[in-house]
Amino acid sequence: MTHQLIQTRVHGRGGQGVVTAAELIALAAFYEGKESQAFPFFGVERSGAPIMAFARISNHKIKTREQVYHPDYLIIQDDSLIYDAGILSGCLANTKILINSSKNQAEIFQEFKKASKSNKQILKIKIENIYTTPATEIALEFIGRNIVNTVILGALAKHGTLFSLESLKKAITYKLSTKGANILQKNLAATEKIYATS
Amino acid sequence: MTHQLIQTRVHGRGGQGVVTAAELIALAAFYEGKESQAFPFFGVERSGAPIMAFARISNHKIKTREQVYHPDYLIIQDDSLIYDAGILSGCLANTKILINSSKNQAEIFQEFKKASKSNKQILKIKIENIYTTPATEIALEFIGRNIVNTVILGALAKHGTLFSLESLKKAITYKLSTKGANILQKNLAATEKIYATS
Amino acid sequence: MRPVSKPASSLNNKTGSWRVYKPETDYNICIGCSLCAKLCPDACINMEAQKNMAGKLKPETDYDYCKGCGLCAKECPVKAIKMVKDF
Amino acid sequence: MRPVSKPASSLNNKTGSWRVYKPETDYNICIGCSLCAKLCPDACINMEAQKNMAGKLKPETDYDYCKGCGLCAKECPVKAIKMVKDF
Amino acid sequence: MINKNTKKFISPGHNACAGCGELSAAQAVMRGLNEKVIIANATGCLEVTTTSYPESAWGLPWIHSLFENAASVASGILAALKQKGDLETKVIVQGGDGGTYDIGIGLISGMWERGENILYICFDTEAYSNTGIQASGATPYGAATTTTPNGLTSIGSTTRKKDMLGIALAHGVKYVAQSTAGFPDDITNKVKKALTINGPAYIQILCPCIPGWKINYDEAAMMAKLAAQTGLYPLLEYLDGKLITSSVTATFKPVVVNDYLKGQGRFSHLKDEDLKMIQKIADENVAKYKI
Amino acid sequence: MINKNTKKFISPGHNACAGCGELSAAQAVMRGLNEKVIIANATGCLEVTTTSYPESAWGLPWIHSLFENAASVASGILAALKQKGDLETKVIVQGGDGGTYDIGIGLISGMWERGENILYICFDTEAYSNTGIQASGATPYGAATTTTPNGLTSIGSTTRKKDMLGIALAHGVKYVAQSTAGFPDDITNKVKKALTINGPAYIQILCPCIPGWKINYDEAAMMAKLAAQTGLYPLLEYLDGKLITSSVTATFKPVVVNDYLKGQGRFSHLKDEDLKMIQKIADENVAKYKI
Amino acid sequence: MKNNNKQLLEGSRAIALTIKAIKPGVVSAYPITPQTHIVEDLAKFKAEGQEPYEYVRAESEFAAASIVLGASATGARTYSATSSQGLLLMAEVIYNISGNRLPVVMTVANRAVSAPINIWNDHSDIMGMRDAGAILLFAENHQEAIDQHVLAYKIAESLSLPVFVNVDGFITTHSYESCEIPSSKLVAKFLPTYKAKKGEFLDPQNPITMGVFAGPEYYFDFRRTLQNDLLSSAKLIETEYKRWKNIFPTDKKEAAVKIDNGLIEYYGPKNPKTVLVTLGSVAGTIKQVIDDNGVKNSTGLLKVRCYRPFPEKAIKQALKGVKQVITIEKAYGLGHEAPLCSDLAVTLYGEKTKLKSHIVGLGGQDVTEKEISKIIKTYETV
Amino acid sequence: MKNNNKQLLEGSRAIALTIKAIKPGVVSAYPITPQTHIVEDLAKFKAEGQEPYEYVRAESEFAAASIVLGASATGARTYSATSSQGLLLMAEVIYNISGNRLPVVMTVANRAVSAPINIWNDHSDIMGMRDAGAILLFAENHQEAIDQHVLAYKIAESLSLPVFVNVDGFITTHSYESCEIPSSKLVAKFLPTYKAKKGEFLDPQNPITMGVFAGPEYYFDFRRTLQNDLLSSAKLIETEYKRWKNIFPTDKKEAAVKIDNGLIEYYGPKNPKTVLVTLGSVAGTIKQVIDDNGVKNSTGLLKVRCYRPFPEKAIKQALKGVKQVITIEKAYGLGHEAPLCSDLAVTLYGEKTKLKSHIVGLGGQDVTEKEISKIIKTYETV
Ligand SMILES: Cc1ncc(C[n+]2csc(CCOP(=O)(O)OP(=O)(O)O)c2C)c(N)n1
Ligand SMILES: Cc1ncc(C[n+]2csc(CCOP(=O)(O)OP(=O)(O)O)c2C)c(N)n1
Ligand code: SF4
Ligand code: SF4
Ligand code: SF4
Ligand code: SF4
Ligand code: SF4
Ligand code: SF4
Ligand SMILES: [Mg+2]
Ligand SMILES: [Mg+2]
Repeated sequence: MTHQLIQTRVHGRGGQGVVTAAELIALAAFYEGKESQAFPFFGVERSGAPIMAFARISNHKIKTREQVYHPDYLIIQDDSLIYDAGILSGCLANTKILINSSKNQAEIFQEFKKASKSNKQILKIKIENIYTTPATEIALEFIGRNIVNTVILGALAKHGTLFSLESLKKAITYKLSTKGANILQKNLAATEKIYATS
Repeated sequence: MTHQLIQTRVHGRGGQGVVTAAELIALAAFYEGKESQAFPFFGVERSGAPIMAFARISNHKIKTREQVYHPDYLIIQDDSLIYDAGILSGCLANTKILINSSKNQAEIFQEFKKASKSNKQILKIKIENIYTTPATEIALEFIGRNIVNTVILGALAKHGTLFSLESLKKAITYKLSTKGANILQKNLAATEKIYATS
Repeated sequence: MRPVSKPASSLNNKTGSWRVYKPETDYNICIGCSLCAKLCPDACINMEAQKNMAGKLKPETDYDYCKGCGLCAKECPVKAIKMVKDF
Repeated sequence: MRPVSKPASSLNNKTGSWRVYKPETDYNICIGCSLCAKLCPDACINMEAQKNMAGKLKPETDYDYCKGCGLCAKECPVKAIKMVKDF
Repeated sequence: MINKNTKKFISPGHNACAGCGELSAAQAVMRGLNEKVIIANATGCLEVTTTSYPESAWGLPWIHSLFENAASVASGILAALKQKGDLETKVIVQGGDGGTYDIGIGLISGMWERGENILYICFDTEAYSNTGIQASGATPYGAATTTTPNGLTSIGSTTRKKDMLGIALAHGVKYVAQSTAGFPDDITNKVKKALTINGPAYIQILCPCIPGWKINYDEAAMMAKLAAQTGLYPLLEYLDGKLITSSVTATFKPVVVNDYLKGQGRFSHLKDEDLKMIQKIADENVAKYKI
Repeated sequence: MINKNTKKFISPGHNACAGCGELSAAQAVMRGLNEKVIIANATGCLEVTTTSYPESAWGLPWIHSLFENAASVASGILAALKQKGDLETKVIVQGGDGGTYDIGIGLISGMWERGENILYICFDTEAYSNTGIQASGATPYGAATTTTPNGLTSIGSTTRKKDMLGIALAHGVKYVAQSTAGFPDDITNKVKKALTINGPAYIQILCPCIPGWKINYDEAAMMAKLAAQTGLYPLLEYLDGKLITSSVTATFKPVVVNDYLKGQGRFSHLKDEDLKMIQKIADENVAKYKI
Repeated sequence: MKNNNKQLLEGSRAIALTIKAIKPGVVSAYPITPQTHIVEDLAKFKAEGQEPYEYVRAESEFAAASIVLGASATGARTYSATSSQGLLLMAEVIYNISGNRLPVVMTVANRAVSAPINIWNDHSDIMGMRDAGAILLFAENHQEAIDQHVLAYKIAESLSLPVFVNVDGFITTHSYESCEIPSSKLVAKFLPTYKAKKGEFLDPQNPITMGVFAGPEYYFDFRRTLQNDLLSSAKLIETEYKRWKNIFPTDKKEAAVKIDNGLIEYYGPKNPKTVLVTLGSVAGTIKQVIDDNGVKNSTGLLKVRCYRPFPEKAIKQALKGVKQVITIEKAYGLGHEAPLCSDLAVTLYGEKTKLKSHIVGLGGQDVTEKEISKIIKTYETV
Repeated sequence: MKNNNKQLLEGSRAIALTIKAIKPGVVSAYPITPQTHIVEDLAKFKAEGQEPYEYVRAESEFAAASIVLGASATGARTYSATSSQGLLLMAEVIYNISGNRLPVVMTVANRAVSAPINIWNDHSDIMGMRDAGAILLFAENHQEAIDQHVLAYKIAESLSLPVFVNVDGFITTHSYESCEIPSSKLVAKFLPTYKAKKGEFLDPQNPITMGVFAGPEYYFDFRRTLQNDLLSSAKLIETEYKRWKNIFPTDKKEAAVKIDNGLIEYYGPKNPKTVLVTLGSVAGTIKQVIDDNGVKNSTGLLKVRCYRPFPEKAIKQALKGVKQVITIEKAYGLGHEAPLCSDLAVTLYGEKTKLKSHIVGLGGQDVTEKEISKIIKTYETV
């Protein structure tokens, strides 16, 4: 078994469940027998402010505690974050980017281009590594609120190699168990839907 | 100039100015150009409880901070203290004892004998080193209150070799300066009286 | 190095990037009452004098800082402010 | 070794040695009202039953502890207690 | 009045939540102040969100030391001003309900006891907002917080709000007032009035907190108005121990508390009997504070 | 009642000053207690003079931790008893005026806010007696202490006593009472009454201090009686916020304050106008506490 | 291969669940980031009616510490948790708890101290309390934190000493990783129900006086006893840890781990030239760097699990013959050398080993593998 | 021969008179034995109308420290004093004062810490605060205390750092000995009227924000600066002390004194075999023993006047070639080695010197000449 370490960074806004998204990633992988780790980067900012969290998955015990500087996966919960200066920090040609947006791959790439110009940064990511998913639409349709943190992971299950839909559903079930059956079902349905349509 | 260190221990009760007595001894000697030091031994006891204080006089700088274990002079402000277990602690054949009492030398020695028997201690002091002085009587007569701490030192000036009456009066004058001229004069008069009659 | 900052230096922190919805004011409806400006937690509505408007003040939103909370819109007595998606 | 003491162990500390004046009660005057016992800060007056005295209590001063403050003497309603020099 | 040229004593660019009721109220407080002021601020949202180095939103001389000692720091400031002969500059303390009702109350009591000319302003979010909505002495009966969660055996907070106004009055504080973030002009006016008092003054302002109360970003002012309208948090002013103004006038028609509670997530678990209990508290207030 | 066979909860052999008013009052408190009691005691004369290792005067389970935290320690004791299912043992806090009015007040406020079934007894010597008579929040106007000495530019303490009873009442303390060391039976009875209360109770007792007040060894009770008789320190009882008993009855004839002040060294420097000020305070009390 | 009892948990949750299994009688704490999640979880468990402990809401850390002091003096098993400013505010109470020999257990979510105020991790808070008379354990990860909390109660109650378990704020308290929580039944096997000894707690049946005043004739003896008991507790920590891990084995021993007991862990090659010595979570990052260095690596890691008492004997032995020792520390000793380095100077005094300190990660600055590598390289070339 | 400006004064009075001569703007303190006499004297001076300082009665040490913090932040020269429990209660504020770089000067009348409670002298109180970021000076006697208070303000205000002068409770504060108080005029020559720098204090003319929140990107820098400033303050302490003693010479230099500067004093023979290292008043008793030993004596005394920053360079140099160093300390390092000994282990690390600690005088136990002699003898025969 070769040493395989996959690092993910999740970007979102305070109040959108960014840390939960990272936790779910780690949890889904954990259910598949992998070693995993998730942790937040906390600032002083509050509800509405951009924040991020990290997840690591490996087939070895994860010992390091440093933050994720070169993510294999970048998850963006809200396309308005594209203009945030730090969003692509450490992203390389092979970084896969999953973004909640009703725009398509090409449009998003254009946005990134614009943003990196205005931030005076060099754009290293590749257009073919961008995946867009309309998580907000689906969340509104299925859950009735713009809570995309579980939903967007359905697309990750599809596009990524981190975990299966089943493991994700198991993770969501565990995490939302205290919220009542109704909320849980809606979330699972939304996740399945996004998986199916991604 | 040979190294000469004279150590004094004052016994009295909380509220009777024991520490002031030690201070006055040091101060009177200080006025004579000697080096001196005074300090209390504080316990948790309150007004009425037996307490003590120390003074050292020397013609050299006094460096040590240890308590006085073998006093050259022992001053007892109140003859009811004779039965206190620790009162003669460290007193040797050459220790001079000055005690406020209306009793005489022989009577006091008898009391000490009785006390040391009941405390199961060996009596090392010599009768000829006991000086009694009726400080309470004189204090009541001159000051109107049973405050003997200044008064008794008049007898010390007479019997001891620590300081002169003049230096003592200077020390008392300094110490009582904030108490008003009246109180000061009464104290000085009492001190002179005791000096004269000792 | 002392833990001391210059006054009003938070102006360097453009919190407009937090916004998801954006308040848009319809000046035809607005009566210039200043309530929105008084309530805005981010002090980013300025009531500006307008020419030829007989002292009627015009609320100008500073989008560099507006976080898009919608408080102004909710409290405007004449509903002159609308929140619109900002991207 | 713990900073813990046994109850009522202060009885080892005979504060009677503090005394300069000593309270002496004239039982002929005393009416057994207990006030002295109630006020004594050192709890060293005990009101004891007396034989053939129809329940009249007798204040007994415990000189092992009495500090000679004179509070009992001062407050005794019938001035049954006198403070005398104790040596 | 508020325009591009106004000197804002709290500038934009701070990091408080979008729609924060505490910052909204603080802006109203600032409009009551002038430049001859020094502020000592306790730890809490108002402090953390405004002073992230190297940036600060403050336009007045301002200091934060600790969570619990703002009152004493203010006493020190006042002493230093006095000693310099500056009798003009007003010293102001700002603290949250946690810093005021709980951890700071001992030092506030000391400050009041010294009878110093200091204005204390309490921003009452009814919880420790800054650390994630734990219960404070100001948390009302029935509110769920992270340390008084509702659950099988718990209705949330089981204690009522500490009567800080009463405590201030018992300390002989000269001017004691209460307002809410729904009434910015009322806040500003009370602050202005307090500046004219020579001696201890205390103003307490109810500040709805977005994540704390579980309300929408745009609801702080609405909730703060309802709090006064139900009688749970009336607008009040005491001078020298006497109630001189109150929103509970002879003609006051209270809104039922449910209208206030139902929109707040922190109360969403309450049952009818709990609502009745809270209505009783409101009714008691109405009786107590009627003018 | 007090005899050789009585279990004394404070035994002889402690080290308090001869004639101490605080210990005299404490003995009266003890006579109100029974054996199902645990005491948490703040630092101060009552503690220092009774617990010099290896000896202790206490006959009840008793703990001293710090100067300022006795109230919280009591909360912990209560929680432990509750958890063990012991609902019978009463928890009592004892503190001096310094530990109560000043350094401990924050923690007392917390205890009261929790509404716990704890009886707090304040032994008010009107100064920090244990450390040599410095001023506390309970030091009355005009009293000389070592930190508020009289002098060319000073009449001694310039602040009035903090209104601790008022503060307790503002906290909703169920039973609030006041007594003085001149009335041992009154103290004992109030303590007994307080034991029957289920909830917070507060009793404050004026305790003349020999070196603190500069009085003779035998004058503690006399001074304590005069304090009540002048109206400066009336005997009071509040239940659920209502004054139920008071020594200031309709027929109360106050002694003039000078009769009380003149025998005390701490007031010996006062001038006529100062005496008038103190008389005014007494008069205000008489008006306030008349029943 | 996989341990099926493992769960992926937030560090705070893992600690809260462990405390629940330990069954304290009285819990009291005051919220402060990053300790909050632990006490919020305990409040939640209580609100759900699951737990019989008393949960006392304190109005400050000073009160919280005093409340557990009072409860402990009344014979209850107690728990508290704090951080940074909260720990400093408790200072006077902490000295009092140890002096009164009360077995209070507390979690410290380590965080920087003010001013300037900063909510992130370093060890300045606990280092300021290292002389306060409490036993101090440091956990690298969730599993260690879990084990150390169980151990803490065992030691505390055996020796009547407070024990504080240190976990890195955010890094440990707010991160998710897999770990195993012992059942309360298993815990009970190791840690019997707490019963304070007769005559040593507040008890109407046995009315002792606690917290006495001790004059110069007695005070020194109390302190000497405390110091001796602290120093000799190292032995008990070692044996009890071993016992516990026999009852509750969770992870396979890795090859790189050459020493693994309650006091220290050594990770690395057999005869290292250089050893980094550290406390807490940064050990993980160092291990990663050692792993990545592969065979050419001549650097080892000594992780100090028990910092007070400082396990002189164990450390001296582990570092025998090592050429250089570098401490990786998260606190300055303001005005002199850093604490861990000072402790090692005492321990290695007279040895030939070179000794240096490196301060890292203050106020939450991320400690990267690169930074560690760089430190190692600097010394490899010496 | 005799210095005619000398007075016989109680230590507390000597300190209070010195503070008066220094002319602080704001004084605030809370009474605690054995600090009380100092602040009572300052209250007395004020009541007599002699002094223009504001005297603020605090309701706790936490408040007192916060009051001088606030006053200092407003540009006033401030003074406070405390002891033992009071110092511990101030802990959080003290860290805040140093972090905020405020030149607060405080006297600490060193006393044992509770539990058990004890009001007498040892150094456990200040040792618990040795990492709090304040400069710590220790005085042997009244004259040193006087000089160090003047020096303290000079250093504090030059470097924006708090300075605490430590005097032994009772032994120094309550004893009477001869000493000289500098006039306020003389003090002013050395210590100019304090004027806080523009933009560094609370000032309506220049409305800065103090006590900010610093994230991980900034916090470390603040700490690093603080540590560097503390370490480099040793140099200034040395030069300013020299300047001051030139302006204000009080005592003839004794022959036995071979080194005498603001950081340390060495007393004893030229090439000692053994050196005792200590802090505070016990140095006097040790000197007495050395004197009494006469010519046969091969033991010297190194008195550390400035304990934080720890003057590594000066001490290393003074102890060069010494065979054995014994610290005489009044505090345990609970759970490990005593503080002064640990500091010396760092300082002498790599040297051949033997190092041992002796704890004496805890809780006011009298340190006798006999005890010191015995310690010396033990090592003389090694
Ligand atoms: C001694 C101490 N304990 C705890 C904290 C953590 N803390 C900082 S702010 C805060 C709560 C603030 O609540 P509040 O005063 O109500 O202000 P808000 O944030 O709600 O405005 C807490 C618990 C701290 N900084 N210091
Ligand atoms: C934190 C702290 N500060 C100061 C002290 C010193 N101290 C002990 S008792 C006391 C005064 C006690 O006064 P009070 O509470 O009125 O009790 P009293 O002695 O008058 O009965 C003081 C200042 C202390 N022990 N702890
Ligand atoms: S949306 Fe909110 S932040 Fe923006 S202007 Fe309106 S009130 Fe201010
Ligand atoms: S609240 Fe509405 S009407 Fe008033 S100024 Fe603002 S936009 Fe105009
Ligand atoms: S007070 Fe007087 S009358 Fe009453 S019992 Fe005592 S001695 Fe007898
Ligand atoms: S003199 Fe004082 S101590 Fe003695 S019995 Fe009377 S009241 Fe008690
Ligand atoms: S948590 Fe509440 S009080 Fe704090 S900034 Fe957000 S809304 Fe405002
Ligand atoms: S100082 Fe006062 S309170 Fe303390 S023991 Fe003496 S008389 Fe009693
Ligand atoms: Mg709040
Ligand atoms: Mg008192």
